[in-house]
Amino acid sequence: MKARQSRPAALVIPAAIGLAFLTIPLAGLLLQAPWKDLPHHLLTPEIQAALKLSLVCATLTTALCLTLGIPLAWLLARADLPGRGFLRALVTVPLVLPPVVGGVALLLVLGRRGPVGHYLDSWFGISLPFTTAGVVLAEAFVAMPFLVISVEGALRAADSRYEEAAATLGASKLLTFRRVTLPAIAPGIIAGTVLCWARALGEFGATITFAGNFPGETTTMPLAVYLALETDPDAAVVLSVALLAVSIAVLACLRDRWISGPR
Amino acid sequence: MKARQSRPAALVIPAAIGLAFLTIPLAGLLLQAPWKDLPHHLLTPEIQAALKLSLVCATLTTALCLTLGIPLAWLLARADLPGRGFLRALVTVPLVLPPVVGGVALLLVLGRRGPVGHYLDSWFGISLPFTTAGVVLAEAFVAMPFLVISVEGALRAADSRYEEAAATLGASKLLTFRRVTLPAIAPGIIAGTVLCWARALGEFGATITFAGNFPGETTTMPLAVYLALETDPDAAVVLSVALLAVSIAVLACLRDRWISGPR
Amino acid sequence: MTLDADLRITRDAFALDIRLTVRPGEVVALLGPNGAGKTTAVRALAGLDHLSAGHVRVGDHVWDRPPKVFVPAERRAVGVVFQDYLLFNHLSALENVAFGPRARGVPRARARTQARAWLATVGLAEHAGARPRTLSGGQAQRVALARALVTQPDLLLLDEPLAALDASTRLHIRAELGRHLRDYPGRTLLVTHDPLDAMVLADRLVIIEAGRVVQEGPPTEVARRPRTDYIAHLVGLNLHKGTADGTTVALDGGGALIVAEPAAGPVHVAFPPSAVGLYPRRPAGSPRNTWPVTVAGLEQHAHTVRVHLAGSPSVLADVTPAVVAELRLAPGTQLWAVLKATEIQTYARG
Amino acid sequence: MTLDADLRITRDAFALDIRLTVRPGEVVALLGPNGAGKTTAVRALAGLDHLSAGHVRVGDHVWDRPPKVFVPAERRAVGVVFQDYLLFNHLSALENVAFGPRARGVPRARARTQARAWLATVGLAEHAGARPRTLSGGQAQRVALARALVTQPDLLLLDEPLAALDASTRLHIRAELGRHLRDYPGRTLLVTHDPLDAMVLADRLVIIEAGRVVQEGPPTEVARRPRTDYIAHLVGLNLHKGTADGTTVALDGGGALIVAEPAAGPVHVAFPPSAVGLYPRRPAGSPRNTWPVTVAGLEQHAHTVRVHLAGSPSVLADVTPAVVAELRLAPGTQLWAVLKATEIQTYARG
Amino acid sequence: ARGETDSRRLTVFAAASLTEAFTQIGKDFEAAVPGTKVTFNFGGSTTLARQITEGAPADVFAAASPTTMVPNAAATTFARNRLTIAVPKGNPGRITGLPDFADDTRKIALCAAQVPCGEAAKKAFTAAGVTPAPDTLEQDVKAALTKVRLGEVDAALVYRTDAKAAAETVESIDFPQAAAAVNDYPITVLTTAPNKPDAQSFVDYVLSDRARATLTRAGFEAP
Ligand SMILES: Nc1ncnc2c1ncn2[C@@H]1O[C@H](COP(=O)(O)OP(=O)(O)OP(=O)(O)O)[C@@H](O)[C@H]1O
Ligand SMILES: Nc1ncnc2c1ncn2[C@@H]1O[C@H](COP(=O)(O)OP(=O)(O)OP(=O)(O)O)[C@@H](O)[C@H]1O
Ligand code: MOO
Ligand SMILES: [Mg+2]
Ligand SMILES: [Mg+2]
Repeated sequence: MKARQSRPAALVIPAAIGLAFLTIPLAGLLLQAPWKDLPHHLLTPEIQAALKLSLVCATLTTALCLTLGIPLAWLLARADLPGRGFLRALVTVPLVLPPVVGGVALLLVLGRRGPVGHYLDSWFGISLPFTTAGVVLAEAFVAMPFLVISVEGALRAADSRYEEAAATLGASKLLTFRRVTLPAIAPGIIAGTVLCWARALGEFGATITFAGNFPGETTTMPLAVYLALETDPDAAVVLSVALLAVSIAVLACLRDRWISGPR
Repeated sequence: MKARQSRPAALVIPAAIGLAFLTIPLAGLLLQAPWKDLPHHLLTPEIQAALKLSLVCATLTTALCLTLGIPLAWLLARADLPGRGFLRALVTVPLVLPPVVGGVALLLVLGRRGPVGHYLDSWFGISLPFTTAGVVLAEAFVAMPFLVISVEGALRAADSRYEEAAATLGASKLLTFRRVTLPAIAPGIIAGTVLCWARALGEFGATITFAGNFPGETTTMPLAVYLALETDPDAAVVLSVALLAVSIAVLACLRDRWISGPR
Repeated sequence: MTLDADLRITRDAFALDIRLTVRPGEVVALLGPNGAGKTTAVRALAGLDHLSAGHVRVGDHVWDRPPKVFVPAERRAVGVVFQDYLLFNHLSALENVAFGPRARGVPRARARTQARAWLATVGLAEHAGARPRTLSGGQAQRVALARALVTQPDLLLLDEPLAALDASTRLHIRAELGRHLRDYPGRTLLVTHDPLDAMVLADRLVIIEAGRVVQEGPPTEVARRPRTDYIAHLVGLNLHKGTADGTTVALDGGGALIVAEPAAGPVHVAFPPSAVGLYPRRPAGSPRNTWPVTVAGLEQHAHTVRVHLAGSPSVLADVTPAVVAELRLAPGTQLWAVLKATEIQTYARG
Repeated sequence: MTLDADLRITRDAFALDIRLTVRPGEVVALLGPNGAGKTTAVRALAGLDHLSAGHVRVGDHVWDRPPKVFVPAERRAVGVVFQDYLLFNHLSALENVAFGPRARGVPRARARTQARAWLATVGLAEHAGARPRTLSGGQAQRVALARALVTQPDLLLLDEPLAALDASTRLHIRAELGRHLRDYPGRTLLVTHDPLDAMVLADRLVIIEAGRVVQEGPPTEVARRPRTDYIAHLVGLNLHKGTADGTTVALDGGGALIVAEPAAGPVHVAFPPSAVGLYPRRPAGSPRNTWPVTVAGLEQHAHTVRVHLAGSPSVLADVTPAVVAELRLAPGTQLWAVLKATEIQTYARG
Repeated sequence: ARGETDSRRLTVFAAASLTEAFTQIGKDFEAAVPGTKVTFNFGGSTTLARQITEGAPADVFAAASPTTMVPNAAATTFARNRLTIAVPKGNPGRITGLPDFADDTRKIALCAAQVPCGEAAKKAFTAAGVTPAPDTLEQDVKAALTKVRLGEVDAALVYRTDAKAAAETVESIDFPQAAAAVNDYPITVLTTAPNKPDAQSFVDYVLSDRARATLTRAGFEAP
């Protein structure tokens, strides 16, 4: 049994203000939402397709980001690279870039005329813009830095002497990483995964610019919300709330299953 | 002297792909940018004002988020709250909410007609929307979850036995937090701060909706980019690149000063 | 203001159920094999773990009585040396030691002065600025000791405070710790594996095995009547108080012993029962100490017999069963006890 | 395939500069006061720290020679017990021990079987599923020991492997470790503060102070001619090999000793020089062992004199200067050495 | 926060597509009416309308379509915009007119039906009797145009003003049915305007010949 915790006001008060600040606008939305029209707004097949697409794309994006992002975080935190500070700053580029510009940048490279997209098209017949794969790429571009930076932070905070112990037991860098480092920084990875998934789910600008907006293929919820906002703000509120409800449900369930034990 | 690290291909290859994926689009932008027009685009007082405003607002936002977000992260990670999983998921709301909807939500609550904004206005004569303060609030709403979630991840990964040791030395929860916990999770806080600052710097949708687009007051760089996209797409690329250059410079300098020591 | 604890903690496969009292100024040593529950007891007393049942009380103050009362660690005036030190890695050795006083409101300059003094005491004055990760294991343990001692808490909990120290440092730190504990008005619980630490530093021993107390009492009492072979082996030590003058120690209980290392003033002298030789007639030879004794009792242990001898001083001697037969040892037998000066360890008491 | 290391590491205020060789099958004990550089040497040999200069070589394989060659830890066949254990907190005790074999390519089932066997050896069979945080300090140390031993590395580095163990466990684990090291074809470097561990387990002692070697040699040699008081105090132990039959041990070097605990087969017997009494005439009394010796030499230490005695067996005795005067000790003096059976510790060798 | 003491402040909320023209008109107006300081808030018309409804301190609102105008406003149409076909330079898709938009093999971008340009496009296609096969439905004209500029699509329906602004990289092909889908830009002084007199003179100025010339240069038509 762990000792119960008392909670100092100097921490609880700002925490409560912070929580209120993050959630009260949501309450505003909920109050504003036309609850009786809700089924009407949500039961359209377009919206259900958009919701499903959003969840699928955000999840695929997160998988892609985990695959590439965790090694990248390791490289930044542990490998003794020259110019590491600069590389680390470079990773934050997609964070700072307005998402629409990010979409443009992706088109410049992966579009039909782009240096990479051109070859993808002529050699493999692959065209990424206007496809669901394009949505995943656009979301990954925007969301990956969140994963990389929070995992890197976790790696830096971790006690690297356990990795030394693993090395003396004959474990390669890779095995050490998989079996010692990753489990030790699991909370940081979970945090990064949540950030990545949520950011991908809410991504709008880069998606519409790179992947366009075609119902059933590239119209994710944020795109549907944005367009609804133009003609029917109430519908937009309802859709947003639906998106939120789903994501909160997913996160509340998943995180408590991932995080075993009380601390 | 620490042992030099060899680098396993199974980590380096995905890391390199990830890095390329994040940076090659940037290269595309750089190649595309009309370099000779650059001074012409950047030397306008409007753009300089927007750049300054962006940096100031993002920094103020980060300060606000640190003040409220770190205690909130502590509450979520350490205090034994009922329904913690749900609260934690609630914090991710602004991540998932399309930023424009976030702006709408803020307007609904803090606008002149909103339940909170109304009182602020009539009691204190404070009006937040369409002011620089409004920009900070909009950015904070969008950026705070990044800080909270990565700090919370760091807190969970930290060894809480050091906090126990501090308690036996008579340190209150608050003192322990300040003098033991915070320094131990410094890398996680730095990561969260970087995410928060960068996200605030790049924020567009919530800002333009809640704070409007008043040059010199609420027109941050992403808004200026948006307008430039209307009139002169090349200028938009130039402005984005300028924003990036500044943010990379800031991050590359700051982070290497914050992170002392080789690891 | 006696510490009165009835510690009951149930965990997966392990259950702790011990009763402990420590009076002000008293030092109680908690001994027992690995996994006996010593650290568990320390954590419960410190307020880091909750009791399942029982209570922790200091005088009238109830610190823990499930399910209602629980005073958290930071509001118990305790000082703890943890088995794995738990030094704050981001603070220097000095700042680690100054942490406690600072947390209890001592001004920075005073806290640092106190900390510096304690670091000097444990022989680490020149490592004041070092980070814990750059200290050696023994150095880290000494910093942890200084950190717990500097705050002068009501209840001092020391979990193997000398385990990582090398022999000579240990000697010095043990004496220093002994000096400190003697003047110290609080209650001390000392967990240790080293019988010498326990015998020299403690007023009372509590020996636990598998979560239960198997024996307790003053060191000499426990050494005299060990209930199990484990305890006999653990506390096999003759311990006397006395006053040294050069290499002669006049014992408080009567008699005198010659020791190898000269000392002055109040001391402890300690020697193992195995060091005491028994002769039917007074022998002439190197052993400096030879005095007449009478067998008061005999106790059979696994392979040896512990002989209780009355005399000046009264001592315990371990001999083989063959000796018992040969010298016809029985209560009342008159013998000469012989003890080499070099066998006696001397520790300053004051 | 001798380990040949010239370890030079310079750090802030500390410089290590020692030369070490360990032959296959040899056990070298590294002793020294806290902060002498023992852990630093272990880390450099393990490949966790770079040398500033010098080299580490095993046979023809160069492991480290700055600035060019550096073989990282995972490609050196080493096994390390760390001073603070460094068990993986997310793995069970069993998985911790199985980690090394798994990393070296042993199939899961075999690795677990090996791990289980080692856990049983260190007496933790029933804690196989426990997480390190739920183990006691001594239990954790035993898991760390099992984890390093299970892989049978070419070079075994043990940093205070027995420090957290209680007396009886220590006895058992020391014997177990001794048995293992005897059959073990690799090279072992054992860091310890306990002279008995060093004397019993090591073939050769290397004593360092402040980063430099102050003495090295076989245990008996070092004990015979300690260069400093510190070493004299540290290694003050008579150590003999012999074959036990009940309570009689026939010594390999001639002579026999009576011991308290019966044993059988090859053993070590150890007793401190302070336990040896010297008499001008043969005394009659409890001490089981009495044999004629001749003074071969005398060495003055701080407060005692170490007397080298030739005989069967030849032994060292520590006496006070007063005894030297009284018995007129000088090379050639004929005396009787007396040693109580209960003073002798016996350890199985095989 | 706003409100310098030495000049009268005038706040104009205007659709993003008016950015270039109105910035110029604002400068001219400040010169013509000394002592005024025009502050613009450019953005999506819907956003601006919501901000006004939520109490934003605006004097004048110029929207990109009548439907996005705030309710209860007596608005005047001050400019019109007409659709045109935008194709990448060199017209790689060899687009000749609206019927090509029905070709599935060509990449086509249109505005989503919810935004004004999408509404206009729908009218144009109805008039032409063509069922378009778009690959993407963009959230605004700019987004559609961006895809043309980068050569991602072979054609898009955009406003002439937009095509003009991007003339360096985009060719425009006019088509007859555009007349059926003209978009009106309304302007009004808001009932809640803090500075009504200057607001009225600004609206008057926008309707003047001088301002009309600026609008025409940007590609707008007179109402
Ligand atoms: N958190 C826990 N959960 C379950 N069992 C635990 C936990 N902590 C300790 N134990 C078990 O409780 C028993 C007592 O552990 P404790 O640490 O108190 O022993 P100890 O007497 O301090 O031993 P040592 O001398 O080795 O430090 C051990 O068997 C241990 O495995
Ligand atoms: N990373 C470091 N940076 C600077 N000095 C260090 C570092 N690590 C160790 N030292 C110093 O080097 C010296 C040797 O330390 P080391 O840990 O090797 O001692 P040790 O012989 O293992 O002692 P102990 O018996 O106490 O474990 C110590 O004075 C220590 O403070
Ligand atoms: O451009 Mo955003 O910040 O995804 O709406
Ligand atoms: Mg313990
Ligand atoms: Mg060490």
